[in-house]
Amino acid sequence: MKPARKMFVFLTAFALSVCATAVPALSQTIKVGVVLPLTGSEAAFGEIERNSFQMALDEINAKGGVKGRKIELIFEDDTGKPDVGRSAVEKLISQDKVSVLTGGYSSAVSIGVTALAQQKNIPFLVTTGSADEITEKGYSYVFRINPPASEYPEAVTSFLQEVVKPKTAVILYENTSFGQSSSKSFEGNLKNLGVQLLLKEAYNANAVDFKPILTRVKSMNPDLIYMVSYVMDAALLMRQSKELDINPQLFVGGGAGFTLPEFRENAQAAADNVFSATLWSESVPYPGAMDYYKKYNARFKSNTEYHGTEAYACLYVIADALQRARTFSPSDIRDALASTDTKTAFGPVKFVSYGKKTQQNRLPTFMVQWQRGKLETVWPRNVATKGYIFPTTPWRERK
Amino acid sequence: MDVFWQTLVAGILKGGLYALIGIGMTLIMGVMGIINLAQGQLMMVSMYITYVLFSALRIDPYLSLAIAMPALFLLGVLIQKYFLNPLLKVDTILPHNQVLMTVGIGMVLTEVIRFIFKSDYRSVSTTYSNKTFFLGHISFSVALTVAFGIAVMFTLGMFLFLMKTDLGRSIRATAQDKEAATLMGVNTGRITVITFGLGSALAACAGTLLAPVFYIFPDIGGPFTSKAFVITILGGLGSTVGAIFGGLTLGIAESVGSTYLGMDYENIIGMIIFVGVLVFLPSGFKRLTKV
Amino acid sequence: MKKNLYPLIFLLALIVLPLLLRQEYYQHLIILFMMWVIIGSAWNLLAGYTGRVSFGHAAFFGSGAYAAGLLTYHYAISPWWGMVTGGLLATAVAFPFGWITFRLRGAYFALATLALNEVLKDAAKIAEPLTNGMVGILIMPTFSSKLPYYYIILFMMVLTILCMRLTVHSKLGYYFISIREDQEAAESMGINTTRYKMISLCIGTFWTGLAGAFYMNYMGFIDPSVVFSLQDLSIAAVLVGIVGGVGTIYGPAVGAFIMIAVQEFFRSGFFGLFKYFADKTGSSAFTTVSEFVKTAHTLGFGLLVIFVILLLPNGIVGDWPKIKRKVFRIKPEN
Amino acid sequence: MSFFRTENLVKYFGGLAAVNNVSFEVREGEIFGLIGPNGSGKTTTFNLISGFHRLNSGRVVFKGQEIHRLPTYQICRLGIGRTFQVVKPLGRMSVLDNVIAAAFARVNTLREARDLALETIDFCGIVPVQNLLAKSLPIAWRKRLEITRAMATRPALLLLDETSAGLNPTELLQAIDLIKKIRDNGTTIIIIEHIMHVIMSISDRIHAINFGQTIGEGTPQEVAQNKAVIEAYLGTDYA
Amino acid sequence: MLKVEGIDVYYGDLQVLWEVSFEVRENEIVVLVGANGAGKSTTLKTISGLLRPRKGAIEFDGLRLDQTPADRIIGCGVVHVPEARRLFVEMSVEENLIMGSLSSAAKARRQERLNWVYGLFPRLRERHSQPAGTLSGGEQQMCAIGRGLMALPKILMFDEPSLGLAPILVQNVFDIIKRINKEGVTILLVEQNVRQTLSFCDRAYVLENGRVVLQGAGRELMTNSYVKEAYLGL
Repeated sequence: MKPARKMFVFLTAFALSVCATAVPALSQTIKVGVVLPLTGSEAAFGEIERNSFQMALDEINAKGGVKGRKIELIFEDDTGKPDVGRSAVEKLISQDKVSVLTGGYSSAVSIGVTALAQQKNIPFLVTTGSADEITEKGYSYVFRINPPASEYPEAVTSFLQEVVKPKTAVILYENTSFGQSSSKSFEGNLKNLGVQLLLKEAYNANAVDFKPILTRVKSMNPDLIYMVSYVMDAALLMRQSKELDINPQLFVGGGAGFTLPEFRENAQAAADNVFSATLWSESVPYPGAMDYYKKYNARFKSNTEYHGTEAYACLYVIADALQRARTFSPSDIRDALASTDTKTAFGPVKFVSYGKKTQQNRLPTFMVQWQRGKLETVWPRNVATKGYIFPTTPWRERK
Repeated sequence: MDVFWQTLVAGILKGGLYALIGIGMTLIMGVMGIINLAQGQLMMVSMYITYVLFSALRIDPYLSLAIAMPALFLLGVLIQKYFLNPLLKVDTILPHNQVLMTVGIGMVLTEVIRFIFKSDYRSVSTTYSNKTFFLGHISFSVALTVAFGIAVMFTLGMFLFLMKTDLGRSIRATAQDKEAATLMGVNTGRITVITFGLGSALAACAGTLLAPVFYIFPDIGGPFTSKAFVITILGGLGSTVGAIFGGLTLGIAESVGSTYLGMDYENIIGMIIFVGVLVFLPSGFKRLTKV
Repeated sequence: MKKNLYPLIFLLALIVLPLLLRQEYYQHLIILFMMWVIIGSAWNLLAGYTGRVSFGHAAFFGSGAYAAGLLTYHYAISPWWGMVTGGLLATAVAFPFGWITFRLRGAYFALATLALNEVLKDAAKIAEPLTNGMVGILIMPTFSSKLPYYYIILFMMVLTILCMRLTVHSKLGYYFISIREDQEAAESMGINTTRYKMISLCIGTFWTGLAGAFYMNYMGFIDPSVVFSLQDLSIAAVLVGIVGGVGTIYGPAVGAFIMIAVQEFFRSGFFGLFKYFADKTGSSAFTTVSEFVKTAHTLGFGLLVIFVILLLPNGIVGDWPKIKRKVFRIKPEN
Repeated sequence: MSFFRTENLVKYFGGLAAVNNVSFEVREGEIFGLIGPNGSGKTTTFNLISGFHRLNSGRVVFKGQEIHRLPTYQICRLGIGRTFQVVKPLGRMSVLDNVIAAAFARVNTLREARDLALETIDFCGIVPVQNLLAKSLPIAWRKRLEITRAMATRPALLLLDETSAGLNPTELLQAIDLIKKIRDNGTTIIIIEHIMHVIMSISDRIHAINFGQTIGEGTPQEVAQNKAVIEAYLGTDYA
Repeated sequence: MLKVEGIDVYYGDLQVLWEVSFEVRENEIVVLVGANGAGKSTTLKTISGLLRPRKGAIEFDGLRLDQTPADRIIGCGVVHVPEARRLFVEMSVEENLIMGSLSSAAKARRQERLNWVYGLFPRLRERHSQPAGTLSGGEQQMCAIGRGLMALPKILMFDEPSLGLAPILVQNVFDIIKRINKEGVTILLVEQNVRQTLSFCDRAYVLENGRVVLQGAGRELMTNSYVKEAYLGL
């Protein structure tokens, strides 16, 4: 065969196979599109979320699916880039013809996707993207299960108000969308409490050395150090605080990295007594929380954390909505989602509107504390698993 | 005053590691006249080697220097031999084909590592990762201080090697005048290969020393590549002593900047110094220090 | 006429394509492709024709995107007005920068642009009151359909390519190439090399800024790490040029096509080919292969870059005669 | 008013004087030779005149205007063209395009530049190679291309730097013819040349330098008899 | 001893040497003269392996130099002192000299040779730790010659050693070359200083446009009118 003809045959075969895949299969499944960072720098969390989605899917389908029909998940990789995320969702909507969308890890990707979902009238349940704007645009097809970044510090605020009553504080935050919004809202909270803010400082994620800034913090001798950091930076911050012998009344992490097992592994003893705001840990008093944690551990032989729970809960919320939806058309599913009132491993889910936000799930946040290498829920009192240790023992007096 | 001294110490300790990365880059720049934009990625690979040795075989990072450095030397040799040297003969519109090739190599290294290890953060938590000692009120991280010591050792070693051995002299001679070096019986092709190997090995050394104090992920290479070329330019291209100056300067500038201006200014400061030196002191600090 | 035949056919195809291919997924990919043609061509004018390689084109892309975004964000001015502003702001950034750094030789200019990229990224992060920092800027999209965006970017792309062609075939083009080939000879031929390098930089950055402003309009959201991305924009722009062929009019178009295609091809597991086989045969091997392929899109492009630099140093368009010779003639008939 | 003159040119590189106090005057319409052994500072003098190097002291005056502070491209536009000892063809452009690029110094549209270029190409006799890539030319044609390119900028004064090095005897004769033709066409020429019988035969006057300093000036016959010149070329005990 | 037979040499596509042949016998001083661009330096570069002939052969003591890698040639005793000296300007004088003795045979006798060279050029001993770039022209030439001598040359090739030197220094350099020759080193010299070199060489070849056009004993050529004409255009 001449090379040109060989090429032609190959191309034809290829084109045919592409067409074949493009034709929707005549199955009775309900298609749910999931857009997650499966490659690129955020892939680690994309992976946990995908596993959790898969776990929820298997459970739901094992129980017979929804109204006798099975759910099918179609995962698409957004590689952490907004334009690629958009490609992925375009494909899910126009090629795979999904009836409902979920996923969305980074805020940048989620924001792009929400606009698209709204335009195409496909309901989109945001799993993780935490920028406040996501639910502030009045999009009728966009729902969010996790609280926005600005609400993470709520439990911390009540703890400060009732227990600590600090006079001075320092905020260090990573210069990301999440860090910026949540530190800003915490700054507002401090002002309301009448706490003097000595320093509010951003740093670029993955900085090697925090000592210069921590040295300055030390010289200010604040009562409270509040840090919004991801896990490895969090560990470095605590390690270097210990190295520099900085002794505020308490260290508080603003969620994100401070609750993960890797934080403890890397900070080692420096993790002890550190408080953190959190949305979820396996010890929170929600039915199914611990269950999910154990099942995940058993199935994937690795640890999970709140991102995974968000994903796991998301699919249950969608299944619940599908169960109640009149038909499986996107608009009916939207209506069903809007009237959601269910309980999940991530907490109770109900989409409400308040302030500028619409269709936002409202969840209480908690405070946890590392005590002898274990993460204990310490605040609010009614759900605490252990008493809090306060004030923090100075480094040199610890054994 | 403590704040200042602590800042300075942090800067110097960090600068030691930077110098190590810078020397590797500067050697390559001097001999080949190209900027190796995969320097940070080579360092990243060595961090993963250290990580694997530590987590699988419990080999102490300082011992794994003996494995990571030869391994990266070999990797560097292969890169130079099969990917960079062949480009010398090619005539292209842009004279930067070798530089662009290093970009491609950096990309592939990152992705291969990501393929194997995923994007997860890894760390090498040794018993000394968290240890500190105090001189007065100034704290010194044990691991960073040891790293600084080893960095100084390797820097000195490198310096002596370049000054006192025939191979070292041949490398310098090749950097200054390739043709004359050939006339003196230097196999300059082999020298470029060895130099790239050495440059990679030094990057490996920096990576391995950094592993216990920092953490590891596939994209860590990029930022260090840019630091490496800033250092190289600061030090005056191809000057070993200059690279040490450059490394310390960048380390101190970053520290002082992040203490007194703010941590998010850390990168900007490096870059502005870089452009400033590039424009106003085209031969870097070499001109100021005459070395 | 023959020279223009293929581009015209291609243009016609692009005009009618969205009417035939109703799937917005493909329209989106073509929009991205056309945006990259603009970025690549603009980069190519500076690098391929004038010989000044920029490693920091994201600096200009981002400036353009922010110009459009900030006008809307602060003054509620339509981001479409911001398009022109975007181009102009990018040029305004480029002008003093070029003035200072054009005295640098070869690769050092490239590194200075890279530094500019990083400085602007961090500046956009820090200048929170102005740029909203890392939270980014979100605007409501103007159109709900893809078609308006499609034709706008198509129009812009055609303008860009026309601009490049007119430039290259005029005094400017001759001067740019002279500077690239030998700056001293150019000076001795009466060419004010500094001025013409600046002109090249300004044209190149204007289109890049325009593409940035379009991105703002189209995607509706920007933040510093997205539009000032070293890896995804600056380096990608270089690679688009290299793969397609620097110093050729249509090289960047080919490069852009390949980049978008490779990325999407791998990301979607060869457009679902593997999944199709897996479903047909029920073999899990295909699923496994598919998983590997999906994670390897950047790797794939990286390998392609190495391959091209080693074997086709002038890029696909630049080395097209060589490819034709190798692939179509030397291969024995069987 | 003299056509062109240099006054006490001085140029140091490092501590070394590459050109030291060189003064000469060129009359309109003549061929003025500049000779001296290798490394004596001839090319540096050209670089000073054409603005590639800045003078440490001295003046360069062209048609009554001081030009030593002007940038190279302006000096070209004032009417001083030059060629390079190590030829600098714009390699990836065709010969025609090389010349068109130079012609833009005088005209603005592509059509005019093309016409001007074709005319110059014809004048300088490189029509046979005009469509080849400059980098593919043999040395003789490259040298000729350099002259053509310089001529396309319509210079009143042309600086030729070793146009005949590396040419075979036939090519040499052609080169000499071309140089004479250019002069007859009204362009004044300063020429650096190593092949002595070439420079002796075509120059109206010659200026000799060694170690950056003037060692003699006059007609070819005068210079050939000059003891300092003979010593510089053939060694001390020749004269 | 050294035999160059009909070599054609190109720079890329440009041919610069056409069928160049000549011979250097043991203990001779042979000169290649010719105008700039005649191909003298090219010839030397081809002998020392920096360039490769497309045609022809170069033989040295029965060894085919044109098939020996460039970096091995110095080890065979064929040493090239390049035009414009090409010292390693940022290295000290002594390091430059040491660079001449990289081959194992030369390395074994490094210290001894170093002393010998310093004896030959006391100025170099005075300046041994100074960077070579700071030397004056004459000192640089001595350093370059010294570097060549460190390599235990059997044949030493000089490319325009008088270039840019004041007349008194030129005489000096030629005296040194004669002295080296007396010590048993064969000399191949490329010069444009015709009169002086022709007066002390054994034989000379005249190159013009990449071809050998004339050859003969030095004194003989000195009186040849062709040489005079080629050089002074008389």
